Amino acid sequence: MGINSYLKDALPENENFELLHILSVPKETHPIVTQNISTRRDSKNVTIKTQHFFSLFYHSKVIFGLEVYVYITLYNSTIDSHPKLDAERLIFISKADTSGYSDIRVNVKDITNSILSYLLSIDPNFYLKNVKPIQRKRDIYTKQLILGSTSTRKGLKILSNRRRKGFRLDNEKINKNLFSHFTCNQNIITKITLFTRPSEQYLFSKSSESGNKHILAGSTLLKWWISLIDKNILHNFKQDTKAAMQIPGESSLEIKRYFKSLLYPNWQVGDIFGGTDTSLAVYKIPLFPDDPKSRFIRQLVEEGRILSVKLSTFWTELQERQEFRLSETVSVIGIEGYLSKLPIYIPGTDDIIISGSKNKFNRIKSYITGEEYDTEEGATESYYNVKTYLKERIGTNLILISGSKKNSLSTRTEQSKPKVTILQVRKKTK
Amino acid sequence: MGEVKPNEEEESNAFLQLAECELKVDAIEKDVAQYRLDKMKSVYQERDGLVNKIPEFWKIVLSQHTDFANYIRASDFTYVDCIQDVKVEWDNVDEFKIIIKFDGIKDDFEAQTVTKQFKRQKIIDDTKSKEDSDSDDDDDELEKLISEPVDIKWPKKYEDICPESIQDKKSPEGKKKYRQGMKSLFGWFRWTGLKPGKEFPHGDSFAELIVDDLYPYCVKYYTEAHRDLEDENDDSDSESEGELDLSDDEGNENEPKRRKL
Amino acid sequence: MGEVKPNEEEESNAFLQLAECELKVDAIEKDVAQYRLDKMKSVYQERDGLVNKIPEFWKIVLSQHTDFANYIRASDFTYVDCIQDVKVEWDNVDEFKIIIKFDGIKDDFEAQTVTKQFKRQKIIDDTKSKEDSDSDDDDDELEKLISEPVDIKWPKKYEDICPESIQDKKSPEGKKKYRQGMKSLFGWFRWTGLKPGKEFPHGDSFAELIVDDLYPYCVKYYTEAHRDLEDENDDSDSESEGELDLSDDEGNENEPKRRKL
Repeated sequence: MGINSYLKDALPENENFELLHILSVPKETHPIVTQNISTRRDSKNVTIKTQHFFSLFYHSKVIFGLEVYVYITLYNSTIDSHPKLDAERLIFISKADTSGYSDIRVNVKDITNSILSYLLSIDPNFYLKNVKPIQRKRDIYTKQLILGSTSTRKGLKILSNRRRKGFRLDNEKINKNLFSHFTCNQNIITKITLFTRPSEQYLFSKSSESGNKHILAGSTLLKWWISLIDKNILHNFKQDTKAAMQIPGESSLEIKRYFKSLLYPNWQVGDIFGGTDTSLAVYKIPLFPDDPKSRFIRQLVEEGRILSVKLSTFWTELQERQEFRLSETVSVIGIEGYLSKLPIYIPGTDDIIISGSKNKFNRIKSYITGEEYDTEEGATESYYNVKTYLKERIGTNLILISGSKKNSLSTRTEQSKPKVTILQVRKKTK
Repeated sequence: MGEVKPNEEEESNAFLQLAECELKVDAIEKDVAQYRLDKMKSVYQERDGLVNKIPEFWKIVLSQHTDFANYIRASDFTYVDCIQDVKVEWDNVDEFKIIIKFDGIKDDFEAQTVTKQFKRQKIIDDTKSKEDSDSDDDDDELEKLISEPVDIKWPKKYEDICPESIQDKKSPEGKKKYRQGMKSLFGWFRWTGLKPGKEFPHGDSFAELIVDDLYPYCVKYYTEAHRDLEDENDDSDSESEGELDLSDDEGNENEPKRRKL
Repeated sequence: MGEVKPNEEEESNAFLQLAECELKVDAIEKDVAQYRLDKMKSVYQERDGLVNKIPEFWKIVLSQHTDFANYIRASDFTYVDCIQDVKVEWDNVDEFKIIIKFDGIKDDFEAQTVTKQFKRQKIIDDTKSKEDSDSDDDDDELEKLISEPVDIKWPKKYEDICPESIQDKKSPEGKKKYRQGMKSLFGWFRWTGLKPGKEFPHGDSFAELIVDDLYPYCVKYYTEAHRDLEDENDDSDSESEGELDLSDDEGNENEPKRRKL
């Protein structure tokens, strides 16, 4: 089922919305969790990383945005000899935000959850068909190609040659030599993880200045997210799913109090990355883009303490870091389990815009995130720019979604404004 | 606060003399920039001629450049595609013109060549109040890029946001249209640098982008646009993303050398 | 593939001529760099003298610089703090020396002045296999920075990782110690650029950092170091606004200013 079928049930009946859904080029990357020397040496694991970006529009204005990374890890791949590899999928919810300019009451939690359910329904093999390798081979054939590593002068000579002799890309050869291709089982472990941290805005710069947004405090934000994930477990995951939450600087007892109102019975204090208090943090904590945990790990490397900091110290010190100096409640939420329904959906072009390059992905995204939202014009301009760009430069359009949620349901009026994950980067002023 | 000790005196003087040195450095940098321009002049001219033989050269360069698009509206790309030639001519290091040649679009946009003149000027920072102006006034002199508005014929499609055709500039709707027009590529040609907040946003950086980056490195951008695999266009690989380097700590021999730089 | 049409021929030639232009541009850039060095020479000399009058000038500059620390081991900072003076002297744009004057630490580290000589050289890229070398060989000529190893007396505390005192360089433990030493600031003085993987990592970038950034802009970094300290003391400003940047991911982090500015 396409994204439309998931989202329409979360949006009010008889109302039309538009959705942008872009996907970055899947590419090989380093393991999510740093391996220790011996595992690293023997490991033939492959990690593939892809980024999804969604934004929802109503009345020609952007109202909501969500950024998610999907990682597939293939274990002990001896690639050709094992057609079906054992694998794991990890969904990292990076940011969700509202612009504050919705003319209609929508349930942001339901919207977010629907998109999450949609992502879970995607066949992991979708990300594995054509993967950009970490390093591309240089051989006699690729020397005739213009790649990122080709110098300007060499590039000009190649272009000159092509004008004279003609040239056609050998797509088959390129596909075979310059991309990686994998397959894995559909029934694999799936993890979802996020870091909740209160902030005035995550994706829509200056949106808090309009006065339309309701900024959630740390513990409210945490409750918002954990109840969303809680619902999602019941809906998509099998019974034995592990569900865990860690609040740096908080006692187990305090953390457990958040579980009382939840429906899934097996919530526990901790995280899904394993280890005990005395494990080295570096080999247990995942590295995500723009994530406080990862930043702290990198700082420990710089400080030369990386091989001495244990998990318990890590969590204590994390909470004391300057980025959290307002002593706001932050949390790490994670779940891990098998889906109750096999993910078999392969998104089509009516469902997703696969951007050919990271630059193009960033271009489209920056029409949303590069705008300023202190006035409504920002929300209109970003809509107008994205729509025009898609039409003129990519020859496609936003996805039209007609809401189908009955009015009676929406009287539950929980106008949630999520203040989500990831925290801001302090920029050095030069 | 007590008397000044000899070496404190000396230190204090050293700081003042260092400030003088900085001024000398700035003057040399200007001189070097001028020297560079004089040297480059003939190569740029030769290159302008060659570039003209390559169809769609500028269209490709301007679509390729990641930052260029940040300054204009997405709908402006229709007219960016009309740009047949871009030239920068320097009178000296602080005065230059950008010359843009547009092809036309039937029934919408007239073919034209527009020359916009720029000047870098020392301007006294007038955000400071009078009372705190002291003998250090010269420190507050900022160099600022300014320009003169230049006529350009707007496309028919932009009639509703073209300042000449907005009847009522006072109504909220009129104001909004006016601002939209100012944010377009065409708004930039009216940019002066003297009415911040009311003009094309960041008109100075946009000019500098053309003068310091797009024009000097146009051939590089053209070549990059021809990469055979689209996914090779990825200039965002960043340090905050890479694998941890634990080789120092673990003393591991087959660790790849990759310190995050 | 068919015959070459006249304008294809012309285009093809234009590309070759553009490639020639790039060579000319490179040559001019070298010439400009040399011109700049000649002009700066006396100012740098004057500045070296002034900087010497300011206590702990280089200690502060080197601790301030964010990138400097990326190259060395955290424990090296004990000896970075001993650096009393840093000087760069250019013979020409491709040959220069870095002169570092260390104060001593009693019973650990001897005061000394060390001069390390560098040279930029064209080197044929020998990673390419013989068979695919064709007429385009000139494209593969890379400019590479190389240097000569220079003697420096290591601190006593580093005795276990100092190459001179490691008895058994073949044992796993010996190898590990040797590598750790090579990664320290002292290892850099032995760097040649000719044995990649076995020397101080990124010795070339480290030298370039000193020559192209730290030395030319040392006064700027010194001043910034003092500004930062003030900021730290001034917590009255809420962090909510200005200093926080909502840049969202790796991509945007190092992306240049965009419309949101």
